[in-house]
Amino acid sequence: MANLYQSLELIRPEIVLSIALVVLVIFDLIFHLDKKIVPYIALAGIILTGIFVLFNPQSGFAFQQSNLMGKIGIFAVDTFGNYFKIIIVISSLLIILYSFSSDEINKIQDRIGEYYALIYGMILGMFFIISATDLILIYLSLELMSLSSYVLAGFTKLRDRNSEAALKYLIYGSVSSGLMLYGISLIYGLTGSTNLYIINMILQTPNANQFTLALANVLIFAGIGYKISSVPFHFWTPDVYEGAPITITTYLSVASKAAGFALLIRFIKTTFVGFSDSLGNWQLISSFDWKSLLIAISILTMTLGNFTALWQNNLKRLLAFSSIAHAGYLLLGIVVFSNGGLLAILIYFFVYLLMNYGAFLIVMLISNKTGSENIDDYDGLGYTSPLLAVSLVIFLVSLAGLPPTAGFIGKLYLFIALVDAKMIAVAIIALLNTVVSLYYYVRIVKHMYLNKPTEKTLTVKPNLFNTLLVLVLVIPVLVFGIYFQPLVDWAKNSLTILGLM
Amino acid sequence: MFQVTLQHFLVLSAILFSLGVYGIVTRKNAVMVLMGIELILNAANINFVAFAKFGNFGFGGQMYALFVIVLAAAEAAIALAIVLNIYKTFTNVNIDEIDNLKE
Amino acid sequence: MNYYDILFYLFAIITLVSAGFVVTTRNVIYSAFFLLFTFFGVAGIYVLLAADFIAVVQIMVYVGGILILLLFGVMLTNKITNVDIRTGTGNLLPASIAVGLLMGALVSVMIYTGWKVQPGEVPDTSIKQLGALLITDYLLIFELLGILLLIALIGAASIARRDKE
Amino acid sequence: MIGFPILSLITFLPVIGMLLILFIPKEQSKSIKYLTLAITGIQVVLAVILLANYNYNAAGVYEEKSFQFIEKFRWIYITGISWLGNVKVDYFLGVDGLSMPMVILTAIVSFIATISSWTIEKSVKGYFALFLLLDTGMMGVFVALDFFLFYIFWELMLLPMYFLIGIWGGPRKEYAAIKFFIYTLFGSIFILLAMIGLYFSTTEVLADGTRVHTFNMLAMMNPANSTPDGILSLANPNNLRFIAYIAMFAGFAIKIPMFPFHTWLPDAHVEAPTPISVILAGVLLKMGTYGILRINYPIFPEITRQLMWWIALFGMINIIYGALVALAQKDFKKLIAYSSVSHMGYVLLGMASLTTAGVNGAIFQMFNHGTITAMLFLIVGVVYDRAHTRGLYDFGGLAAQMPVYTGFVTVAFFAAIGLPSMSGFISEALVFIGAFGVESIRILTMISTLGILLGAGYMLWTLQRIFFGPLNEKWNTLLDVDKRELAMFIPLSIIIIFLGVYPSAMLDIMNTSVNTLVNFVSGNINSITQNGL
Amino acid sequence: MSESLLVNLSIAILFLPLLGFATVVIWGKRFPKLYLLEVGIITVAFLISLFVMFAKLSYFPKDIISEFTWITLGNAPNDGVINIDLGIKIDNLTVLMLFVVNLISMLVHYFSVEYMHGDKRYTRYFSYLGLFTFSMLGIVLTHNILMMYIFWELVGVSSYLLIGFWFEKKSAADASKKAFIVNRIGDIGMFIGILILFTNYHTFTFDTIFEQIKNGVIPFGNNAWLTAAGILIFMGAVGKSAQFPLHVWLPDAMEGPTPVSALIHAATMVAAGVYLVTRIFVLLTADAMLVIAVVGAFTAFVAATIAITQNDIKKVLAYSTVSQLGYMIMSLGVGAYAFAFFHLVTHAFFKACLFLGSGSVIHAMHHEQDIRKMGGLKKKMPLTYATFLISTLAISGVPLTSGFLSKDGILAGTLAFGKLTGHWLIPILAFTVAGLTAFYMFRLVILTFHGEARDHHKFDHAHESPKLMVTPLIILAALSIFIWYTPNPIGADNGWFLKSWVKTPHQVTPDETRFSFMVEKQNHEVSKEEHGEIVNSLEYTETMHWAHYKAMFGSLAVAGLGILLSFMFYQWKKIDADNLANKIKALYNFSLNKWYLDELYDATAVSGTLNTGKGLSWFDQKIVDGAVNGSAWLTRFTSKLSGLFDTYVVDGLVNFSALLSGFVGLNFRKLQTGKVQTYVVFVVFAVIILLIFFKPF
Repeated sequence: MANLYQSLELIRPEIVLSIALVVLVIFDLIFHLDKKIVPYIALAGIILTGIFVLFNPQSGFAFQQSNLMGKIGIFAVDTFGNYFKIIIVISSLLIILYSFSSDEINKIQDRIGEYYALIYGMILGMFFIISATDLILIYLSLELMSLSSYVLAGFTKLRDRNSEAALKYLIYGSVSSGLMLYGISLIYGLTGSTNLYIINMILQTPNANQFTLALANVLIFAGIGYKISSVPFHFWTPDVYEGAPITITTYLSVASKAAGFALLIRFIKTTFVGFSDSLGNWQLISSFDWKSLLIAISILTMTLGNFTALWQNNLKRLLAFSSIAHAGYLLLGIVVFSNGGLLAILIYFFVYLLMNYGAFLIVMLISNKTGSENIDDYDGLGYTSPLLAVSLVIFLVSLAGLPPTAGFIGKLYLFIALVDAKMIAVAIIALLNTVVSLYYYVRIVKHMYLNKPTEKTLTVKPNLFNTLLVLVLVIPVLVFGIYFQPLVDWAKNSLTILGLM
Repeated sequence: MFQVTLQHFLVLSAILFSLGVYGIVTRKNAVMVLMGIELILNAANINFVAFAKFGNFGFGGQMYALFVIVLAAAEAAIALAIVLNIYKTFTNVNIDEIDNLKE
Repeated sequence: MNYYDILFYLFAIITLVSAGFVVTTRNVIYSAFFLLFTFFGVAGIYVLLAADFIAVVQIMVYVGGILILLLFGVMLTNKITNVDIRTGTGNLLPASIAVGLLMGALVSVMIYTGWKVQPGEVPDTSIKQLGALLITDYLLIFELLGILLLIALIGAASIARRDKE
Repeated sequence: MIGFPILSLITFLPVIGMLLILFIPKEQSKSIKYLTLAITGIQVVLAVILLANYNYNAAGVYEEKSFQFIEKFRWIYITGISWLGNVKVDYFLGVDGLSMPMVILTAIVSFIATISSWTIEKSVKGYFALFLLLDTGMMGVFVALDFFLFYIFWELMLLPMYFLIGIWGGPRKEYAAIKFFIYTLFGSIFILLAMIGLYFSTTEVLADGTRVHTFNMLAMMNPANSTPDGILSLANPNNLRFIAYIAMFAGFAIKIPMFPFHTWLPDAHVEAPTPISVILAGVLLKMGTYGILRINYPIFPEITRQLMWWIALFGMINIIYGALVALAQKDFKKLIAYSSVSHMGYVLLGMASLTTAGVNGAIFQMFNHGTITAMLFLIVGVVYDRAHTRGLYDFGGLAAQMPVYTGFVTVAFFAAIGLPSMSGFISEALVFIGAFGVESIRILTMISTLGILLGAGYMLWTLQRIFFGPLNEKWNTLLDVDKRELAMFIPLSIIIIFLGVYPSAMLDIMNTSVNTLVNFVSGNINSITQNGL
Repeated sequence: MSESLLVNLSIAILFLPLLGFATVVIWGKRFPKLYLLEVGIITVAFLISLFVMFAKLSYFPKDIISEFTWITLGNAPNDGVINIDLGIKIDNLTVLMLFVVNLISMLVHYFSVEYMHGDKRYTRYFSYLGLFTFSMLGIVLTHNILMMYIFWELVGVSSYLLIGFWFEKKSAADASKKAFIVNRIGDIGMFIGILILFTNYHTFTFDTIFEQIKNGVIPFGNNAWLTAAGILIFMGAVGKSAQFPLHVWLPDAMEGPTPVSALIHAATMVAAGVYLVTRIFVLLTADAMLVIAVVGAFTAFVAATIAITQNDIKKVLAYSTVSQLGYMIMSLGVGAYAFAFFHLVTHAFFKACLFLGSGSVIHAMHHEQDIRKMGGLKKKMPLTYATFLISTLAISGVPLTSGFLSKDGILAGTLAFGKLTGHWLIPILAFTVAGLTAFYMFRLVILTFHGEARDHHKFDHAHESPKLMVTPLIILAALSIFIWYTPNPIGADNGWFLKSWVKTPHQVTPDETRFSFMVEKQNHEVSKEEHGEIVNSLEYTETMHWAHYKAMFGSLAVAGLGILLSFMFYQWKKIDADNLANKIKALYNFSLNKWYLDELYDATAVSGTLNTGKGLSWFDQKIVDGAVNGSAWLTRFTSKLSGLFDTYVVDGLVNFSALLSGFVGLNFRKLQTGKVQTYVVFVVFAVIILLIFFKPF
């Protein structure tokens, strides 16, 4: 166990998180009458974690296993993982800030300790998902995240729909992870290992069990696909997004999706890519046609997401379908199987974080006041609440991918990757989807500005804290739309996925 | 064919898995749906242990089964809690009646 | 057919038949009890697979923990006065088709795949090795499971407890 | 040359104005209006300064050093990702003879539209803020020389336009606004794709000798910059270049709007408030043809030559079809909208000729159509303000009631008909001269001349319906134009007549560039010297 | 006296009316007296033009050209450097036209001062006249065809404005629109003709073009294009000079004020077409000339037959104008260039006189225009009657009048043409028209001035017009006497007008494209001087001589017959006109209804275009836009499908398989969205489907 210390150094952020979790729980128990301090502990823990992620220059395998030549671990720390961890940290940070002003969360002050503890559970699960290179670890961390999120989805218990969301999420999630586990067991049977690198090495030798492998892959993809809510594993998404507290919805739409994507990318890149050439194109080993599968899935996902979103009247639900569509776009980044595509995903995800959080924040602030997420209640909001409405417009425009917002940059890099891979037809389908998506984003804009304010229209005036929060999200969306150099540079430096070669 | 081989265990696991899925899909009572999930996990566990033994993969498979059992316990706890919560809210646990969230 | 085989078929039949009842019987309580048999059957299979420790854990955790939990669940979610603890079924036909197809696929995969089979020495007991592995190679997972259980505890408690209205 | 970054100023001044407006309390609508007027006024002044310092002999088009008022600095430069090549986006502005007329046009039309916006009462602050944002977008399109920048400006004006139509528009404003939005966005996605394709096919050599992919339009025009393995590179034997050309052309054609992509135009025009119709017809439509001239032509010269006949065909269809449909309209504004379709057909026809006269005529027609149609929409606006109807059958005999107004109407209508002594004639004549000289499209040109007749038909018919005949007693209280309206009509009339009598004032600006463009696209200029940084 | 003085004066003549127009338009409302400025300006212009005419005719035998470059377009591959020049050319034709236009314009101004008195847009009227004068002078002065086209259109606009001057009358507004649009049809042809010339010669200047043709540069290397260019440019004249089939606008144009009719639609603008053909005469090929001759002759005939039955005094005059213009065109077509121009000038005076005379009558009759309600005005308006009669004699071709001279020449030309080419139809039509003209003109005179008053109420109030109106009549009538043009009352050949002022230019077209008789044979060169240059080849001149007396007597005979018949019908009532009309009712109605041409055009071209427009508009809304909306609908439809994906696809899939299996499971009906188990079913199906699709073999 000579490398234990080394391993522990590598997983410092996770250790910090765990400690923070424990501290949180203890404080929650100690100060059970006045829990005002708990959120700040949560906040501090995350900030600390973020610092550790940012200033963790090392990369390498933690927890090398004796049976794996002592070289490969089950936990890889690399820049790619750190990028996603930063995204998780930022979104967790934001979600805690959101929770400060969310009415739903403020109504359950007595259970606030559990709330943050569960969020910590999710964060830990996601951190492990991002870095795990062993299928069992992947499965367990996925479950850690899922179990926390099941509870969180129904956490507030304020309305029927919370409980219902939790139940649906639970059942759907359990089945999906069950399928995944079964797929993992098949892979284990085929290769004798659950470590992605070992599996990769074995798959590179020709083998006759391709159908079995395909079955296993499909089953595993069902588990991952449900996390990133790609069609046809998306069914839980709208129901749960609508039912869950809005902070959790936001969190699920970005953080857990980020973890899912990180997992998918690492899983495919590590397991099924033979080598990547000098131009960064990944050569798939021929055992399974991931490319066609993902193209089909991504086109289905974005199309279904966009078309269904057209008819939604509940904004949370609409944004749920929009996030399904975005999953489709993001899958395109994988589909090209190149570092260019990966770059696009990284950029897109950061942008997506900003704009989706922004949109949900506005929805939350409005819903705090009106108690409704119905699109009809947005009539004339542009006149009564200019700041929120303008910000929402900017976020929606960004989600639609129009310049000069960051959303355009995200899409641009995606299409650059697609064109580079000469996948013009797919690019055109995706672009046409963008046009469709515009339709429902603009519908919200229409309600806010083109419809007259009614007597129902309330004036929502955010306080200073919320205004700042909005600005914190709006400004980067606009700035990155015009000057995206730092973003791209950062993403560019985060492309390393630890591999054997 | 009666000679028990790896395949026998695997087929057993496959059928168990399918029964689990069947249970999940058909039962109305939420608790019984949870039972279906347990069957799936058991099926996977049989696989792990069987593969480990017949493939001589070491103790990894048993280890995994162990983990999965622990996980199943945790999951069952959470699930039961949620079901209880549902019962408090809806006064029944029939899944097909819990469909307020839909198009 | 030696004893090993006979035992296998015995356990297999116990497992499958009781599992079949679990997913088909209308009475929830019956269902839970059939699940007990299924778990026992699976434990027997583990024994046949030389995983004695796992078999023990299976019985302890599943039968002693999970099943009891489930029974609690049944009790708590059904009024005790309501003698007829029955449940309906739905989706029978699509479920049958889907599950049939799935089973077909799985079974054929299981049968026709050329699994790696390597005869090896079966150790007497696996406890020691498992214990060693748990704090070496699988230390991280072990710790993770600890956190998982903590979270499950917190989560289950927080969501199931009665709110002070 | 001028010591300050005048192009940036003229482009971003409105945005500064917009920010200022956001800080003015919304009750002070007067100050908002005057501020906007001042901003657009300064823009006109800046345009005049540009013109005063303009070198009439500098060609531009493909040669960076002969562009004028260049502002160029590194905006985005990403290195070290070898698989995409190094990425470079420049902040690169400049004008040449193709864009200079459009810059002037934009400044003038914006100014006039501001005056016309004086009647806006609803949410003044929002209106003028969006108006100024739109102004920046338009100006930016015409001065940008980096494709990426161009595209950003191109899309930038979508949203303000959506709001301006959607909030301040007529009864079916929502439909019109979304139609405009979706239509143009649909077009621009093709431009985006082609842009990315071009990006991959172009590398530029930097000062330090490294080759980088670039969005620089001028670099894209240089065959030497074409990468051999690029998707749209010249060396590529597949017909992707052709497809890209068509895609981009379609994107621009929607903006023109070219048959059969024109159907957003009548709706947008009818529903838009008057000043926005003015902007739409005056400037926005020009962006389509400008884009084709600026991008399609010099980047894909060989395909342009190949497709001349088709462009001319669509020009002809636009001319005839637009005019015929205009004949059947019952709504004044819709009629003008369809006349725009017809008039933009001349631009297409002239462009298709690929001759000096034709292309000069096309650009001149762009300018003239901008001023003339702006005036026509103002005219509709004036009568609509007073009568609240635009039905051609609802009026009659207004000439007796509003003589001065009728005078301006007559000027504008005859300008639209292409009456000699007014600017429209020169451009149409040049278009025909150019197009007729090309044998392949001679027949099309001859058919197109029917447009002159049909134009006279619908215009005079309208004139007669609304202004002649016995006065409809319903309207005997209508007032003649007031001072503010005179302030819009008089400058436009003067421009129209001045350029009709002395067209060289505008033609000389564009001539050198047009020649270069025509020579370049015709393949008469074979080698381009590598431009330095 | 230098050329530049002449040039400057000409330019002054050109721009003075424009100045007047601009001033009056802008300030006319504030200063109603500004019309006097306009009148003053035209007087000055007339005086200058008089001076210019004499100066040019006396001292400058050569043409004077002054030009500048208007537009320069640079060097491009297909068309080289393009220079578009503007300029003026002062030759004899120009100065004569300047004189005619300015004179009549001035007289009409004077006449209008009285005639239009009290109109609410009085000053505006004069400003329009100024605009017209400017445009017309532009046509006269230009040395290039582009400028010709420019002023051509401007003339059209001023005509439009003046016809529609009383726009409150719907008929006036309609007529103005019709005039403009019908003219535009011709203009398109003219424009294409111009395009052909410019494309080949890269210039618009007449002389340069002719020079190049003479040097053998043929458009597109094909003589057919040359013919086409000629005919197409002639189309402009067809429009403006109201030739068949585009003559329909001119009679309607009589809706304008009568002085306007006199100035524009009788004397000057409509003659611009003839002037245009004289300008391009040299590039006409034989085919083109034949077309022109036939069109002219046919127009003359059609208009004359219509004029016979018209009852509106101005309509009769309008059709006579059309008919006479046809004469001029025909004359050009047969190569009698000088006589055509001669007739243009003489016709301008006597037709202006006739129109102003009719204006005087109408003025007196309180805007009554129907000749059937007139009669006996001779006594009340002696001066008007006298001048009107003189002009009528002139137009009928009675000796001692100018009309006799010019008409006789034209008839001789047609006869000679018939003899030389065998196209006898043209002289036959020409002589028929001469007779018809005499007939209907005297019908007009008799019905208006002779006999008894038929509307006593109006008759009683009739009176002679004031001096300012009568004076122009007298001047114009005086100008209809032969003496101004030639000392010889029966032949103008040796008069100064034809002998020294107007000479027929030589064709520049290739020999093989000309009529053989118009090709100058080498040995004839010597004798050219002694025969003058009335026509441009000796052979033709000789044939003209042969035809001269035949034409003279022939024309006298038909004119006399016409006058006689007219008197028989209307003065002496020997023949009952109504009776005859009833007998040949079909023919009568055919004539009365103007050959039903308006109806024909309405039924075909006009409604055809309008219906096409309507059809296309429908097409635009339903099909083109419909396609867009259709795809939008499809999108919505698809989205609805996906929107209900959970309901119907899942459910449908399930139901479908249920039906397939032959089961009707009631339970499946209960499957609704929002049911998580349904979702799970779908996941299982999805796994299976994915497996099927992506199985690795």
